[in-house]
Amino acid sequence: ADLESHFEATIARNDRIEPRDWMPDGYRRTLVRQIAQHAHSEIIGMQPEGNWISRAPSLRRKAILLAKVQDEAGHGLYLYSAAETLGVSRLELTEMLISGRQKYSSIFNYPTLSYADVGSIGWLVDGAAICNQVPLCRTSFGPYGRAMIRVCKEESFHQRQGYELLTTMMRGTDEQRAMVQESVDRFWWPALMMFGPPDADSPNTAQSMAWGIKRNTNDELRQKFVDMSVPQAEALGVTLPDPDLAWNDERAHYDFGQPDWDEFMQGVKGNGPCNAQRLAHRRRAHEDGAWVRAAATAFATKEATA
Amino acid sequence: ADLESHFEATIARNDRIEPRDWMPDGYRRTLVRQIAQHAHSEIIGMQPEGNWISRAPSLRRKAILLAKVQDEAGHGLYLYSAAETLGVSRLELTEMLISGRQKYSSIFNYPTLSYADVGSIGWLVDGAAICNQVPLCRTSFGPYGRAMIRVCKEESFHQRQGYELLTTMMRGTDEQRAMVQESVDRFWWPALMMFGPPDADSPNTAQSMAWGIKRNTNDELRQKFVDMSVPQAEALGVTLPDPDLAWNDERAHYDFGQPDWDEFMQGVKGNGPCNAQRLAHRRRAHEDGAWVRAAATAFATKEATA
Amino acid sequence: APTLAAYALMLGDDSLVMSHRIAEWTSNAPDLEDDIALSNIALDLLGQSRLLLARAAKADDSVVPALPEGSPAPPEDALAFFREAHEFRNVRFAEVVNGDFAEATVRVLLFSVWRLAVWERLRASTDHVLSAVAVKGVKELTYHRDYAARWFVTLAQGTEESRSRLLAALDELWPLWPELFDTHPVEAAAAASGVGVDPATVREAAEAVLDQVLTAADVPRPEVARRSGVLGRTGRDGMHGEALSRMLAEMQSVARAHPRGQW
Amino acid sequence: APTLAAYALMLGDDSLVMSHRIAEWTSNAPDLEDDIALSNIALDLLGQSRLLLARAAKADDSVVPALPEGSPAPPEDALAFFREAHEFRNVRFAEVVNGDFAEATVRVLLFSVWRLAVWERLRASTDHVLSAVAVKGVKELTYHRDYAARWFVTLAQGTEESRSRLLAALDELWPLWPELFDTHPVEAAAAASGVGVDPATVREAAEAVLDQVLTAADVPRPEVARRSGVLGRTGRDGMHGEALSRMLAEMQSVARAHPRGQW
Repeated sequence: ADLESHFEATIARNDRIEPRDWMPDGYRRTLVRQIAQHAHSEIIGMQPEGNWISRAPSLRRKAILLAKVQDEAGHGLYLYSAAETLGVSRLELTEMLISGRQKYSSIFNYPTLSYADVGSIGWLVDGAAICNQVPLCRTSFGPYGRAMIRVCKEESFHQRQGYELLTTMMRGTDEQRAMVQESVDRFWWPALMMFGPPDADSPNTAQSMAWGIKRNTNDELRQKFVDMSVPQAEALGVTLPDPDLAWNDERAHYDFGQPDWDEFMQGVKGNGPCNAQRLAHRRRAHEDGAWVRAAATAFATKEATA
Repeated sequence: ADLESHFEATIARNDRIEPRDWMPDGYRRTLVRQIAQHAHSEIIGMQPEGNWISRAPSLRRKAILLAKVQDEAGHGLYLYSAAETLGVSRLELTEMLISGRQKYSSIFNYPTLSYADVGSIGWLVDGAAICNQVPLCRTSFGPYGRAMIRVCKEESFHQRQGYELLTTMMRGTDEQRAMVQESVDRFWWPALMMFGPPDADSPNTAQSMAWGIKRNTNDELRQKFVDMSVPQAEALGVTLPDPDLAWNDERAHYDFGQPDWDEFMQGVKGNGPCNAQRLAHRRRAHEDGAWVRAAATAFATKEATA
Repeated sequence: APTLAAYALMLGDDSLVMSHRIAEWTSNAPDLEDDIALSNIALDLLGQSRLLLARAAKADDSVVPALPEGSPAPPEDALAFFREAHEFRNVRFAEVVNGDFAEATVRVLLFSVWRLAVWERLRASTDHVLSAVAVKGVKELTYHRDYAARWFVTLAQGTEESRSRLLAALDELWPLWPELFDTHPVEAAAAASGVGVDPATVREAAEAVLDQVLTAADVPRPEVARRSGVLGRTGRDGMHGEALSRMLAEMQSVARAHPRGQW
Repeated sequence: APTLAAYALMLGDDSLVMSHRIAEWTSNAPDLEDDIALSNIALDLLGQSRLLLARAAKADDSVVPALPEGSPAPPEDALAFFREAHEFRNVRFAEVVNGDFAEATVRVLLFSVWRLAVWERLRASTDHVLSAVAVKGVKELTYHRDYAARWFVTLAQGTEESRSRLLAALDELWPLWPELFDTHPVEAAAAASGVGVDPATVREAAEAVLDQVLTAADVPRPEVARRSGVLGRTGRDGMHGEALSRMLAEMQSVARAHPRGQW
């Protein structure tokens, strides 16, 4: 009870819980799930953009894209390390991912179909991720919060690069402008889904907020993202594919329509357009690497005993 | 001795030896080696042209190329069947191929580097093959001779198609004409090598001719090929890359230079530009198919005992 | 004529893309007989696609993309080599990246069972070209189906490994099976006007044929949900997977590098 | 300046093609650390190639291919995306299709040992750009070599499987090792004029470094003959293997589909 009240007090002061501190089992479990899901999202998220590295249309864009996908691997690495401070190994988490027992963000189950998607993912997907993640820099668990600070800094950079790619393409040919519009049409709704279901359908939010693992509700963050994105879309010269999108003077926010939550649920259940492909890719890479990891372990053992 | 004189008499009459007939061991061994090498050449020969099926620049050309490569598989099939009448199985021969104990024509160790190569292979490589093979239609071993009749008929068709592709490309753009010339430059010498080393360096020719397995010497066939190809090259509008090429009124044949026999020997020894790749491809396809062949065998056994 | 063109394009793209995938097996099959059989299937499908793409272009030449200046490419090649991925109207099933031989077996089986059910009816098309394509195609597809069904039963009943590979392949392709029977507005219009067939109307027939094969192989129907599209759109709407644009990058490379070439 | 341009193009193409192959490992490596390390190597090589291609174009703009009308592609992109395979001057070693992680290890090791030996001397180039590229490159390549050498020893001494895979990879790439030290006339001229290095002159040094790694790993030098070229010509002459044109078909697909695009 002493431990528990110390924990509660730390949370109440908005101070950080550190790995050596006592924490409730539910807190630990929720954190592991959330950090792992976040780490998995970074790793799976390498695929949709990685799909275009070999086809990047200029060497400058190739370098930018390769570096970005590399950063995602880095984010995965920090986040798995944060999770490891809670007593689970990266290998365990990876196995949870490839067996489908842990999730990753459904956005990565959408295919990338043109080079403009690299830009849209930077602008909209990273943009939505930042809205979700900036509050997590103040999350109550120390290693997670510190990882998020690094991640957010790099994500903002990626978002600007994505937006800049789209801006450049909009200055190009008619086909390129059409490509950008088509890409934005495809990614707008999935980006809105990244904030999770409407608050009314999100039963875990309250507990997560109480624990300081989550700082805002899904709908609050979604609104923030829409408000941020509309002027950016205007500056870019693209139309967002939502007929209900309109400034509401009274609320001082944009009103907007609802994404197709049925499609969202299909993605969550594993039936999205690329779920099977993403997991199969990850599983193959992991299995192909097994003999390498085994060799590294065997070598380390030999070295240690030599 | 009776058997042997009967065999000799059959050969002398230019009649055919059939699988049930007695034959000397050396004859059988030489035939198996020759037919197997020929079959392997058809199968390995699928790769250089197969390399361009997925990139054929028109649907008509794609259909022609796909059908041609399919015919090569068919030729392999007839020839393995002919070899099987001599008591070796296709599986044994395939294993001899992928372990490198039996050879195939070195020409297929050259890479195909542009679509014009599809044409050059048809014109020059199939052309040379026909020169080699037409006499084999009269070879002393029945199943081999009959297989060759079918093969030669189809090869002539392929040769015309290859030449027609080159003719069409020569009517196209400057780049296409350059592509044809570059391709002919690359395939001319290797095509001359297809007739084997000069007669002086070809110790087995005499015995093979005595047995009616071979009907002409290497140099005779090479001369025939050159005489046939020069006017075709002129009609096509390409230059053959041999400064020594000139009509010799006295001989009533073209004089021509010698290919680089050192490079030829490198190819024979396994060090040609694509030897490793061709064998690795065949080995992988064979190994990937092992479980399928095992399933077919298991199923046949079940059916037979049901 | 726009409906006819759009409809012929859908069928032509199915055949073209499927043909390309099957042709990738050439020189890679488990045995020579299968190499030849698969090349044959690819050739039949390629032949179908050429007739269908030409029909589409003839019915409405606005479907043919603008070619680079001076390009002599005939309409079938303009359609095959100068469209972008999102302009292709094939079902997503056709474009999936190849797997092992079990996958090829299931792919050919499902595709040809579906296609046969559609084309048996398409023989009665009021368009003489489509009806002629279907008459010839039914014979070809019957051979494809029988070839694949024979292997399906063999692999199911062969070894433990072959059975498990077969079941895995079936689970992998099954999520795209329902999409084959979706009715696109173009298909509905084509059916209404008598030139085409609404695939939804042949689902029962196709399922019945498939069930016969499953039963013969002692394989249960998979319990895998259908794969969703993107914003409700799938292959017939030009919404494809990541595989198609990669496939086209390769397929179109020579034609596009030499747009004024004669081939 | 034509010699400088041709020489810079050779080095730039090596880096570009090698970078592309290594980048194919992204999201496919055995562990995250290796994914990051390999991306890093690919990025370093890509950076080198951009400087070198730009240098080639500046030294002699006749090496830059004619672009489709209205294309705003800068010289580095014109060179990367609008040349055909036979116009590339990279060594064949760089273009080989990727294998397993052992192959990646051997590939990076041999390439960087060779390259380091050349670039250590190239730092003294009379061309300030090449010398600056080499100064930076030597640091990068040292990291690449050390990364690969560490894995080389680990795999050689790890498990039976890892050792046998490593030896197989070494046998596979070894036939292309001697070609790295062939002297092309352009290299001879570049060396004579002080802008470049004749690779033959660094062979001994490179072999000595490699021998150290082989010894540490207890791996014997392979006994595999060199791979011959075609009519005596190899990568530096624009004579490549089948892999390069396939790689370029993919790499150039978007740039060529939108020749007037802004990126």
